[in-house]
Amino acid sequence: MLSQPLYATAPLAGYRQTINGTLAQEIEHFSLIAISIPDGGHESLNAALESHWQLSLPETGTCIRSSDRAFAQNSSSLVLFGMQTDQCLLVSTAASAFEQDPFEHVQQLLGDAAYLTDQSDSYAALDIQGPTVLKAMERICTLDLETFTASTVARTAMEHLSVIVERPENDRLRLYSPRSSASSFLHAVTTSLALAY
Amino acid sequence: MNNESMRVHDGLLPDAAPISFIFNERKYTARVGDTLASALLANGQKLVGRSFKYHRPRGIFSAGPEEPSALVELRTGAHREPNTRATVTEVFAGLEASSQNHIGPLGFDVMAINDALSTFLSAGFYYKTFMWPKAFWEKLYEPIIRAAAGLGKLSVQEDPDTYEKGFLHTDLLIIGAGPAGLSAALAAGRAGVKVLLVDEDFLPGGRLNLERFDIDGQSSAQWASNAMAELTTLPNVRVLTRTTVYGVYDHGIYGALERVSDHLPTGSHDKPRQILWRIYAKRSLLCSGATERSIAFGNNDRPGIMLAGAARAYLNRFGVSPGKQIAVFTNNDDGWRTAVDFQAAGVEVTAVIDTRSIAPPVDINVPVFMGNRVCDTAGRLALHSVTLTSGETIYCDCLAVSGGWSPNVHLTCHQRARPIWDDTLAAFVPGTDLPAEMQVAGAVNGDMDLASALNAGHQSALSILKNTGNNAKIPPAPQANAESSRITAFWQVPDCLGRAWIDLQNDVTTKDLQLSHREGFRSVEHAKRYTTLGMATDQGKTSNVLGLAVMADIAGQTIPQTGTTIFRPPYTPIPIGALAGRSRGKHFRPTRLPPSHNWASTQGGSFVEVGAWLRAQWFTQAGETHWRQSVDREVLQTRKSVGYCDVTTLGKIDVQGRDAAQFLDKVYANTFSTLKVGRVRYGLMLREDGFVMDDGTTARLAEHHFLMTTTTANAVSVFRHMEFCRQCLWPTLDVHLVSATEQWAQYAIAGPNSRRLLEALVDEPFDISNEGFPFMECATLTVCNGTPARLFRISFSGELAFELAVPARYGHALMDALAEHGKAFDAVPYGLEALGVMRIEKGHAAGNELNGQTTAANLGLGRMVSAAKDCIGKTLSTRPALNTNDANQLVGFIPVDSQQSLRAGAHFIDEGAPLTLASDQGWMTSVAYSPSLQTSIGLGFIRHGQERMGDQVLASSPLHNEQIAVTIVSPHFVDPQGERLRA
Amino acid sequence: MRYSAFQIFKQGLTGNKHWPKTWRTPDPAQQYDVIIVGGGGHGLATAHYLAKEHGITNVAVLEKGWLGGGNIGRNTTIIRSNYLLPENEPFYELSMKLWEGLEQDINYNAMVSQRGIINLYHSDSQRDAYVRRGNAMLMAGADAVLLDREGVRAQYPFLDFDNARFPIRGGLWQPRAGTVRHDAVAWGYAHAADSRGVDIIQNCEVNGFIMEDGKCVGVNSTRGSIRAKKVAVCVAGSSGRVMSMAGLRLPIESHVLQAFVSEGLKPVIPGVITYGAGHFYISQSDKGGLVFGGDIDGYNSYAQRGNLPTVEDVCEGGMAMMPVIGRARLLRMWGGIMDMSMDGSPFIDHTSIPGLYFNGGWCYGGFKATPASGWCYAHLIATEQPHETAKGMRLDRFKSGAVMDERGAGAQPNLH
Amino acid sequence: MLINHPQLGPRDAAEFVYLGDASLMHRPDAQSPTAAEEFHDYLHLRDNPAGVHRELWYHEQGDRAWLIVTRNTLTHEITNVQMARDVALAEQQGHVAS
Repeated sequence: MLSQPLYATAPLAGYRQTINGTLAQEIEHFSLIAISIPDGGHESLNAALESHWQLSLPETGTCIRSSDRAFAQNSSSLVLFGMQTDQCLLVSTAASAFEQDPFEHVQQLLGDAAYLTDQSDSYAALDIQGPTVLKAMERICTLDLETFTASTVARTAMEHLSVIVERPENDRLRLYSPRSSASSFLHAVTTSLALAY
Repeated sequence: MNNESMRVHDGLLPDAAPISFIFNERKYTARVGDTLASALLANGQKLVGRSFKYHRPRGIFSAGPEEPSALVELRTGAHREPNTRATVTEVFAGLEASSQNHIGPLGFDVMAINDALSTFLSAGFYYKTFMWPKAFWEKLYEPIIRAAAGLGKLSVQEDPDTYEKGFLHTDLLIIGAGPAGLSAALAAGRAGVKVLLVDEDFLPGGRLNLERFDIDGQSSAQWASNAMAELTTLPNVRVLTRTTVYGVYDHGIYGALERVSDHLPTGSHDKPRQILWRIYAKRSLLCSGATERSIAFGNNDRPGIMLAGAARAYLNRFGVSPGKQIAVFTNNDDGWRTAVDFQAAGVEVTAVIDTRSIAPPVDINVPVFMGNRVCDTAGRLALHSVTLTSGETIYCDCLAVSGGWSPNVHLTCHQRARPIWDDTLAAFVPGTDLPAEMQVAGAVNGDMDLASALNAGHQSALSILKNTGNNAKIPPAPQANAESSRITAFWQVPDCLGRAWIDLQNDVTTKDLQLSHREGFRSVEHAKRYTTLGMATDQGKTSNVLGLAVMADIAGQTIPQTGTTIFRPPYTPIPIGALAGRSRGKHFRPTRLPPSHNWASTQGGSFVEVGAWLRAQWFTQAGETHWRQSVDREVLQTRKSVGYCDVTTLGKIDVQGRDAAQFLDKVYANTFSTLKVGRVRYGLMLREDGFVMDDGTTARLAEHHFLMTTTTANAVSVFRHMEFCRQCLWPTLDVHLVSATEQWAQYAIAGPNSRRLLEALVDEPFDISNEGFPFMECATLTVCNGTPARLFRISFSGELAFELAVPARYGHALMDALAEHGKAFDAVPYGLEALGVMRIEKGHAAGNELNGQTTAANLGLGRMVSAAKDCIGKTLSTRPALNTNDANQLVGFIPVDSQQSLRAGAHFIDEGAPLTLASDQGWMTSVAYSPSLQTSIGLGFIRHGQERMGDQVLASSPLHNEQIAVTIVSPHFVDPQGERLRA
Repeated sequence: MRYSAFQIFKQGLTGNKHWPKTWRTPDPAQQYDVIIVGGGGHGLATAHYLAKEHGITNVAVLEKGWLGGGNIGRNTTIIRSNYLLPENEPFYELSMKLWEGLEQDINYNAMVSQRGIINLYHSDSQRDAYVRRGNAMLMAGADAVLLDREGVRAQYPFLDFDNARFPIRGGLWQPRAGTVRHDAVAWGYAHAADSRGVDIIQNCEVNGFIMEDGKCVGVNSTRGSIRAKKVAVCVAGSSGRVMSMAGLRLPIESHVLQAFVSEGLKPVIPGVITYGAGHFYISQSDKGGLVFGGDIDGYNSYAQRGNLPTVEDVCEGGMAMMPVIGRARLLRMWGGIMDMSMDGSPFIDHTSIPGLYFNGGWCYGGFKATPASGWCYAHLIATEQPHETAKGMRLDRFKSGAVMDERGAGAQPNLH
Repeated sequence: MLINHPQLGPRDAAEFVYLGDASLMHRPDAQSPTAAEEFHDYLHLRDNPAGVHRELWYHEQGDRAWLIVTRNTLTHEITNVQMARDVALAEQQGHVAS
């Protein structure tokens, strides 16, 4: 018996608000795939990444943005986050970046070169852009975000929450925090934006 | 007196419209820029409070954070803030303050009786009495002492303010914007260094605002103002005023408190009250200045007696004279400046009394008493005269005392470095083992005169530039004259008749120190603790060195021989609310919500905190008035037809790699390398000490891919443990871990109709029949017309059951689909309670049983520890005490009288045995009402449990005066053969 | 001198000029029956009970600094006997009974104040665990009362009952628990032991043990060699350092625990209260300071100071439990070094070296144990047999597996 | 405290979880005839030095790496930080870790 397809629910319900001149909005459509590097498989994985997306494995704490023309139009639409020695995250924020289910697509392309785990539903993602971004985040983030460039990425803790942070542009941050605590995460960020001065 | 009659000139305050404030229900006026202390003095209000022990009248003693005496309750209602120092409180329009620690009016405190009895209330008297009769301590003596002690009152209402925290990073933290700090900040800032300049005052400048000095041809206050103006234009310099660096922590981390809105009227703004900054500084420069101290002489505690520098500060900065007749008592040249400044302002100076024999070359026209001392004072609520050892009486309503200056070395001591005594300065200066990357400059380092302080700040900045390879050309150091600050140490006037105070707040006098010496409390730490010297809200900022000097006198030793005490954080007290920040109320900790939360809240769900999670406990339907009705219905309907429950909170760990199977064999007590792809197995995990750590099921999704589940409570610690095993113990294994807990919405679907319900959801061609998908099988499939999913045939309830997982974004929709398709079977959602009832009915161990004190043998799972391989915990699980014959075993219990309800936490004893530990046989771990069996049932640990089936014991809960006869039964109350779950 | 109200009156009339020393300051003798290494609360209590209960008075207590300068002088002053395990609870209940008669025993007012302690619970499973514990306490002869939410509210109406992230559902109350003026315990035991002839020797650091024929027969110290028939080490916080001089490794790590006190306030908190959903416990001293603490910092340390994350964590727990303290100010914070053992429970035992005894591993619960620790240690030293209530406190219990793990946290000291 | 992560630079110690002495990496061989004794010593006995201590920290709120931190327990000064897995690999492959 066929059912209606299941509908998707965004962790932040499509939040979008301007606070003190800074726009905070949920990134509703993104895919995020954990790529574990098989021991000894660094080179072959690098080769696969290069051939498919002109990407290579980033050092931990850095990110590499695709120079592939398919993605380069939007500079941040395909990024590899170096999260730990043997693991990185392939993040796409362009809804149409992949023709099919992104996880299946990547699995087909990388095959045995990597161990993959889909994390697309594991995070709530928030894009904040505006003049108060850094002032606001200094209330909850122990890292010096002023030193972040477009090729920096970090996982840290904010208000007892795990958060991955990147700075694609000077006045813009993207934050990824676990889906289950999305409402606490949103409260932490928006309170900071509201009280930044 | 009123109407600011003691304001003799403008000082640094603009002559703007006055603002009004209230002290002790009386209205006064003040100027913008006043502190509460300067405003009270401007209005001639000298009596401000009462001391801690003897309730002696107290006035304003200092002009800064070191204030021991002028403590008030600030604001009203829930905003009331006890023990607030008037000397650092900015006046704002409508400020309300009142004095504290007195019974009756401030002028006639009933508790002042203590002063008359002081001879019997000497240091430590309470240790020697109040012991008889025994019961009287708590009932009589202690309540009286407690009521008399304490200072201000809390409102006992929830703190209505908000507090923020923040994190700052800097290359150079400069603490203090006085002469040295400003000079350093200018030099470093102009050279482009990333500087954070922090000052606790609302008007930066420190001493520059209190004196009549010139720098580079300008008044020192004007120079400070110009310097601040320049610094705020530099993009690489950040300035925080009203901010106190209160502590130095490891590796260049500093704590600071910014008072964002303490100077604003209640309700006039939407800012947080304060921000607690954590500052990460590559290096720091401490320019914290120095604090003046007093001299011990008879009755040196009366209102009107204040530090000489403070008197000068009130005059020069605020234009306020603390008295109409000023006398100065000093042992150093700096004290003379007070006389000079007051005379210049046209205030009568009635005497300068100097303990030294030779007067400094100061041009002044007042009576001078060299080699003389003040030995007594008069004036009940305010000073009116002092008596000298030579016999003269000097009339004065303000005695400005200077016993010398003590560098503010506090922050240098926070990592337990000891300051060093400097005889020339008669003061402690910072020791050599400063906190890493900290330098000191200015008065804190003994550079007491202005020229030296300015230069020291500049030179410190230059040395930092040099060390960091910064070659910027910067202008030379600011120039000023070097004033004299010579001192000849003098501590206490001998043979005074009256008591001589050292600690003004805690009422510690020289006699107390004599007594503590006499009784053997001679080390500094003993004397402090015995007399309470330096333990008050000011932490002895003006009294510690004087106390030490007096102790040295008594012992006939030098000060360095006597010792020192070091300082701990915080430099000044920090509100507990600020240290908590936003973490209070509902935001104390993050809340985790499972994917079905919003759905459940529309279905009558009641929620309960489970660790960080909020989970549905049960779903109330119309007509149900008691939670048990809902839970019983959910259990019965699930066992009868089908129910579904969100079990997303269980930890899920993706384990992948060529050696994943081998790895799991090592971390689990049982074997997983033999598990076939597409199958699921229950796993038992031990700690290395052999006790049970966690349990759960693990599925083999592919040859090199396992999905492990953990208990909700241990999800994080198990992941951490496995990373330890992977990285530290077996680094050569190719195995990789990713947490998948958040990725999947996972729902249990249980009951005889669960397969039929799922048939409506799974897409073709998936075969969900018992043959196609037997017990302990798992599969990857799609449901609801294409949604990717995973299906596990596992059962916690004991029924035919499945767990279905879909990506979390579809979790809400899947609940809708289950409800929709479940209608045909009267399917019910069930919550945590029903889940618990069913697992107890089935005899599954959970958190109450897996409490970290349990062995596999206790659970009856001893045989799961594989003999064929090593695993974490195996060797130590063989220790004798973990394998005794009389070990506790997990069994079931039912009450003999089925009307009685069992109680978790009851202890088992044999009938007729005394209710003592010796009779203790074990305890009940979990209980539930079983709607299936229509009786209360329980699980518990009892000695020899397996051998005692059918025995009767008492489940005793003396906490409830309760003893219930219970029968020991199998823990598998429902379907003991496991036929249903394989159906 | 015997202390009393009359003495205070009499001495007061003569200007308090004739009070004698609270204890003597003798030079060390060459030989003692017993040397106690460590002049903290436990060591001084041991000396007192050796003298009073066992008639052994040829005793020296050697203290490297000033007596009472260790953890007895830096704790949150709580006494309680609300333990779970049968190896622990009778011991702590013995301690409670000794506290109850302490002042009359030592003629010193240590201000034992039985103000009660409430451990809050916030979930059904916490409640179940407290029922198990409360019943164990009652079966051991201690007192315990299970309170529901309204029972807690009756005593502490100002806790956060309405807006809490982890709502308060009730508490386990031990009415006989309370607080004691901690410094006075050290001074009082010293005063009492001294009056029975025990030599208390301060500024005397032990830097080695004298071994002859495999036995311990004395110590080398900064004040020379001192011989004794028995050497009893009692230096919690420094146990590892001292016992390593005898070549022994211990199931102990040293950790820092911070404690905090606020400015003085008029009475607001009547007893002791502990938060069940975070790390926080609080009481109010007779002087009016709120005395509070939380968890250890969690890393090995001998530095007697901690770091900010723990400070903030403690205050977060405090504000979550009782937001009325937000405007009270933290005045002082300090750190003490804790012997954190592998199961969270202490040791009172022989060592593998004849003549050398060991008392330590008190984690952060040593203060309340002071009287019983002294009592049982004295019993062991005098009779060579462990005291009935301290039989489980053996050094070899990790070998046998007979651990005393109240929290069920396993062999990781910073989790206890 | 700040821990200078070999790959990420200084991070607040609050991001880490502490385990204990780095000797916990040297798990005994269960096949050894004296395994019971060895496991007891390994899990329960500590040098607990007042001074330089090699200890394990887990970067839970970061890259999930276990680190070996060399820290003085008297001063808290940190003099070395290594990736524990690199050290374990080197040790197990017979090399001496630097």
